Amino acid sequence: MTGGKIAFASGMLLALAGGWLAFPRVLYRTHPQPVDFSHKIHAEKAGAKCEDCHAFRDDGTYAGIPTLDKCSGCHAAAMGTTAEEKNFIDRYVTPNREPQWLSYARQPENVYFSHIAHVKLGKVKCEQCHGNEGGAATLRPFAQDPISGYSRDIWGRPVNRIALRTEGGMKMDDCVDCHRRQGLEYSCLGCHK
Amino acid sequence: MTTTRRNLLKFVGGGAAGALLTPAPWRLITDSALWSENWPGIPRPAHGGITARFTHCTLCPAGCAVRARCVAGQPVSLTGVKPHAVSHGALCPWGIAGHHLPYHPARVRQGPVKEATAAVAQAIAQRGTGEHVAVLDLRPGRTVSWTHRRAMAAINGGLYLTPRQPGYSIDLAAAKTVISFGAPLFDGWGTPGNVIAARSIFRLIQIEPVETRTAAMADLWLPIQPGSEFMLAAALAGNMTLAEAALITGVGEQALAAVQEAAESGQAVVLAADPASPLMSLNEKYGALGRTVVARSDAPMPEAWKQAAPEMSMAAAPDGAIRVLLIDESLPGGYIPWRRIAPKLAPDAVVVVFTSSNDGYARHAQFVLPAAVYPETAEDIGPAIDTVAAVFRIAAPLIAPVVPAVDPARFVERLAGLPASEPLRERAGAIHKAGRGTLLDYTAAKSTPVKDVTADNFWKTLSQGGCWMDDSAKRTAPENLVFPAAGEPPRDERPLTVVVAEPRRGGLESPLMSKLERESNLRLAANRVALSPDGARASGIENGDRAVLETAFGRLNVVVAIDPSVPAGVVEVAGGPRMADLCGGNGRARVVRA
Amino acid sequence: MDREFIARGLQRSSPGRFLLWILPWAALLAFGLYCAGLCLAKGLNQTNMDNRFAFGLWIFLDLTVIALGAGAFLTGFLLYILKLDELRAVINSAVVIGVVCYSGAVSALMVDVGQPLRSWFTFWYPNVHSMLTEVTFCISCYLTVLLIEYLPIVLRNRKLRDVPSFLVFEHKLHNLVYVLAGVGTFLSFFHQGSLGGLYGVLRGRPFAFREGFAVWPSTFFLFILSAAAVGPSFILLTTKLVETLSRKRLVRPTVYSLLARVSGLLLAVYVLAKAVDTLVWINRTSPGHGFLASQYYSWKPFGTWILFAEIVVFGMLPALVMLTPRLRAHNGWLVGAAAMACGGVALNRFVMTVQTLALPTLSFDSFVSYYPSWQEVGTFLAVVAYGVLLYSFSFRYFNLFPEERELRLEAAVHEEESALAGRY
Amino acid sequence: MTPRKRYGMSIDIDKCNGCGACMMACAVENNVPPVPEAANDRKGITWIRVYRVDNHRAYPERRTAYVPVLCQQCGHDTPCVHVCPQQAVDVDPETGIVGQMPERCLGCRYCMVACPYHARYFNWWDPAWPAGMEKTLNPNVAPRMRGVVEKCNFCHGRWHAAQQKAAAAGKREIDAADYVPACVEACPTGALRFGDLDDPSTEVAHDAARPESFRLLEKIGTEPKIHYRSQRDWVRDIANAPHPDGKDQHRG
Repeated sequence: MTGGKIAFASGMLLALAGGWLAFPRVLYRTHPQPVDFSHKIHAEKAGAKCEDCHAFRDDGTYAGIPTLDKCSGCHAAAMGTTAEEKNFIDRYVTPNREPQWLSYARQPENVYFSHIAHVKLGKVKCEQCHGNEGGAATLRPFAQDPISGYSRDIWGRPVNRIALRTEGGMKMDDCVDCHRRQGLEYSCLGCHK
Repeated sequence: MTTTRRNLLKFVGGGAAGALLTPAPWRLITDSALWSENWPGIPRPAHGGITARFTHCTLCPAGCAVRARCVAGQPVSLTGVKPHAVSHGALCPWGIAGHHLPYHPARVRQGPVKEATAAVAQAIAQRGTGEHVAVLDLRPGRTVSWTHRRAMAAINGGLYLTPRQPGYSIDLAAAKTVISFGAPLFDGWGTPGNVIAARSIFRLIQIEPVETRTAAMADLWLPIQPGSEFMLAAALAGNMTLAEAALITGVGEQALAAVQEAAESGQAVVLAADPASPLMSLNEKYGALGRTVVARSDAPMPEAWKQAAPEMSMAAAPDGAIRVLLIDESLPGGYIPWRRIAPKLAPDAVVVVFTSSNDGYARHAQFVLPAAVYPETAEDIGPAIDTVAAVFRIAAPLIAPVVPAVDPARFVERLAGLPASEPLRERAGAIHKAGRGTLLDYTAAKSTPVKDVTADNFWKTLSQGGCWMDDSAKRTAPENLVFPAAGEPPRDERPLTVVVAEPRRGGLESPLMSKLERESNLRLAANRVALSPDGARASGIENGDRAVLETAFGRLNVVVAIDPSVPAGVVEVAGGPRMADLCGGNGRARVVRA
Repeated sequence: MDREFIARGLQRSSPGRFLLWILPWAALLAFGLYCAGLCLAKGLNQTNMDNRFAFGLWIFLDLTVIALGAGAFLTGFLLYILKLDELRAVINSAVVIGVVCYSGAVSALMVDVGQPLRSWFTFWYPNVHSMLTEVTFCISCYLTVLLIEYLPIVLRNRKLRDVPSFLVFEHKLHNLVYVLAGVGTFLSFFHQGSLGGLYGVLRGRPFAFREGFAVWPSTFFLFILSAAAVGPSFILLTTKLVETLSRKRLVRPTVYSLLARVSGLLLAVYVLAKAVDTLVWINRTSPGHGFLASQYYSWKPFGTWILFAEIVVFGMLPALVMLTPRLRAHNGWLVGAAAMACGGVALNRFVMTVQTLALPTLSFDSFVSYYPSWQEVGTFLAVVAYGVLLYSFSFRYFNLFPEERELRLEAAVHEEESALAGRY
Repeated sequence: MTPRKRYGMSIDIDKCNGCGACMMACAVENNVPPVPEAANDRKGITWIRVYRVDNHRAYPERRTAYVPVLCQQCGHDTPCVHVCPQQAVDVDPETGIVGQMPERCLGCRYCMVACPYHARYFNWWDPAWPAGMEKTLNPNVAPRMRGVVEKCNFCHGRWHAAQQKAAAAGKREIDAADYVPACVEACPTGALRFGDLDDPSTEVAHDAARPESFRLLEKIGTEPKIHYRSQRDWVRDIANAPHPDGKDQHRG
């Protein structure tokens, strides 16, 4: 009889360990960014603010990650001595090839999100949703859920979906939390398209 | 502990219970639901900056002004330009989805260019005396048409052939009563916006056997016996009593009297489905010539261009004498049935067609060369029947050519040994030199007199989809307006009269037209015909049955719709090249169950 | 091997004969699963449903099958709550029929929805105002209840009894039957009702729309009544069928008589209620929405005959037969009446699902028709084949009819007696 | 906060010549794919569909009118909203627009059964555009997937764009001229008008109050927000329940 209990318990333990420890690790597929860009250096040395590179277009739409010509403006030739910069210039600037940046914050196609409404009308700071990305010295790897295809930043972090405190973020729950607090939650199509 | 089957089962059971207490299964369930948002095959629209660009639609001679909403430079939707003096911001359903054409799956994507060039050159070199080289231009009046004409003038025995042209313009704004013999006023006759804008001014009397869209919008629709239009015209002209006409046409005598009264009350104009129809001669009686039916004016052009071959109708071309026929079908136009062309060809004739569609002359030509489609190329658009003042508007290309297309004008130019030219630019220069008219700049939403614009700016604005419009000149009666007498229709024992209820120009149309033709029944698709309930019953046909439409010239597989609004003895069809080859205008037909 | 699983004292056909019976059904099931697989892999374009006929054969199947499976809850209710002890003879069979009907319906539904991967959304983001939410919750809960009720039947299998813990578990479950019967009745009430409500709430379909009490339209109550009425009839029919096919007596005639009485009584009440409801609908509800009831019946082939058939031919008539002791005692009348009652409910479900959708709502609509595609029919047949198979296996290996053994002994004794009587 | 709107449309049937420009503009705007060859008029997706209606007389007395039918945006007891089991359909209290969330939709099609206007469409096939044509998709509207229901939402992508434009200008309230559905914009005859029904100064509110104005199936009590009008008696009769006579029309 005890044999049976042991078998049951060991099966359970194994599953628990697999589900809690191994699963979150294998769930996400990580990809390195094409260039190890340092937001920190650009903020400190070049004194760049977020909107200097992550700009709005004239029509109010948000341009997202800057294209290569923005980078080439300064980095036509090496400004520093780092290998990463040299690499960037050799591989992208000189051949005029767009780096394939992987966007942490890319929302699903069915999401309508207006940066300008949040920044200009809502006075929301970039950090409130994106975290302190602007102060990071290095680009963390891009983690993607291979089943849904969504970035880890916008879907399912932490994996157990238990958050001890409500934090800024870019998951639907985060959006809904904030909108609900401000009484700005009306309908699905308010934020979906 | 021993490994027994029971223990193994317990182990699995424990595992299952444990797994349920971890996020893994729940996460997999939610993830798979999210996967259904992104599963393969759902395209993602491209994102980017949104801009507006302007052009003119080349799908028909109306040449409506078009505003394209572009995302990262790619047009994603088209609307009219409002306010606009002629097109009034209106677009027809074909025009609204014109930006899909380059991607049409049935588009002609490649062709034997080298072989065609060699075959043409050889045929020209070897042609016998009295054998001709001819260009058939389906959309005469364009600037490239002049290139064709100049090239044919340069080639010995060159002919420039066109479908029958109206040779006049209609000033709808000058009409109080429009008596239309089946002219599809609201369905492709003129410029949609112009017709609609003028609609509140005139009273519309539509005379045709079936209730088309135009008839449905008319103040008075006279359902007439198909083929008896000339009798009604004779009555209006006073050559027949109303009572006699009423008997033949099936239109009540009172209604006829009402038409006569309206026609004679002043400022009436008569329009016909075929702009060269003898019915148009009634306009003389009503004094519409020079008032509503006016001379066509062309935009100025370089003097040198006047050295051009004259326009010739297909009927006038000599029989069996065309050795090389080059058909410019790059823009759909008035399709001439192949049976009218075939007798004109020499026995070993070489026929080359420049087209994007496999539906027209591509079915008959030896060499089918791919042509560019709207909105890939820069070209101008011939005059519409309802524009009175001369216009010059350029369809500015909105996207780079999707397939390696052959430019028919360049092909013909080279053949004639003419130097490569930029005819649009030359003509723009000639217009600017004439110094008349105004330049409409859609981007800046303003119009400027030409004399206040530099030649460079004039060209720049035009090439970005601008439009030049002549000053309104004094209306004059069209010259040399000769309408042929009505001919006797050939005898044909087939029981049904073919009525083209759905005008269709041929050429490619957006795949989204399925919304109107298959996903709803708003428009009659090319492969469908409509019969009256009685007519269908007589042929033993039920709604949706496959059938064969049979005429003196051939057979076509069709699907039958039964429609009580179709009169007995009539089969309603959609126009287009296939139907034109099959029966031309109002032929006789039989519908047999397949 | 096979022998060991068959209960002691029961006679079952040889494995070969059983296999012969199973094979065609298994083939049908395989074909049906292929059809269902096509619908899942390629999408619902495999069906002949369309935007106007958004519900088709499968919804009709679900509604009918769930009505027929109502015998499970009603028998449980009558046996455990109202203590009609004779019904113990059919309770196991009723539970199996219930399991078959409900699991079949749920499987068909999974194929019927366009995005089966999202079916759990109904539980996670339920819209409490939707009748379909009510249906989904109650059906899935009740299916769980049925499976729990089914478990003791399985565990009492001769071979499985060898495992002591199974026996203990089975005993514990058995103590739960009263609770389960109560819960099952409650859940069944709601989902049978909400299946009716499904159509009754459709304000946009005046043919189906009914007024009612609180949030429930009258169809809610009519569906409960009609399902309860035909449940016993269907048990009666299946039992008769199994008796014929297996050439055995399974229950005593008094049980049939009781089932028929219950069925007849409920059917009579239903027919009365339905008649009143129809009158209210024709005279008040429908005209109130601008729809004259007469126009519904002017589209061929749905004439007033369908209303007459539903209420009189397949309602009143079988009810009268089943309530008349003399007719009821006659096997032909009894089976015929039960079959008609079942047919009547199927007809009612057909009218609610198919006629509702076929009728035009806008003045420029046309009357539309619909024929299921072979993929739809195949999936439908898969549910039937699955039901036959599950029931056949249950009948072979589990003791579905507790009286079977006694009846067999009695028959043996009787035979001996008559043999003896013949000798002397 | 911005004042609430009750967006609606007015349709002058007497002006509609049935050209179909609205249907094309709608499909272009909302990324509705063309359907496979196998589709017919009951399996396609046309958020707005122009029906041919007639006066039930025989030729030559027969007369035709064209009636564009889109989601009628029912304002009361909206039939599709309360039947959806998983809240994929809702009414925005700010705009009155009935919204459909394809990503939440299970594809049960109960809402289609509930809708008396047949204005809801199911994706029977995977969406498929001819190769290259996907470049012409509108980024303001997400393409849907197979197995879900979709319908007109008054070009909600345009509402988003108008909001974004207002936000860029630092305003919370959109400019009415910036928010016009594609069908209204495309209608060459001006038969369609769009605006806030609660604002008496708008053309639609004025149109809705005209004596010849009517709504389809008004008696079932769902308060649709599409107001039709016609001067012809027989056309106004289409508001009512169907008559069985003269129903042998197949091209409507």
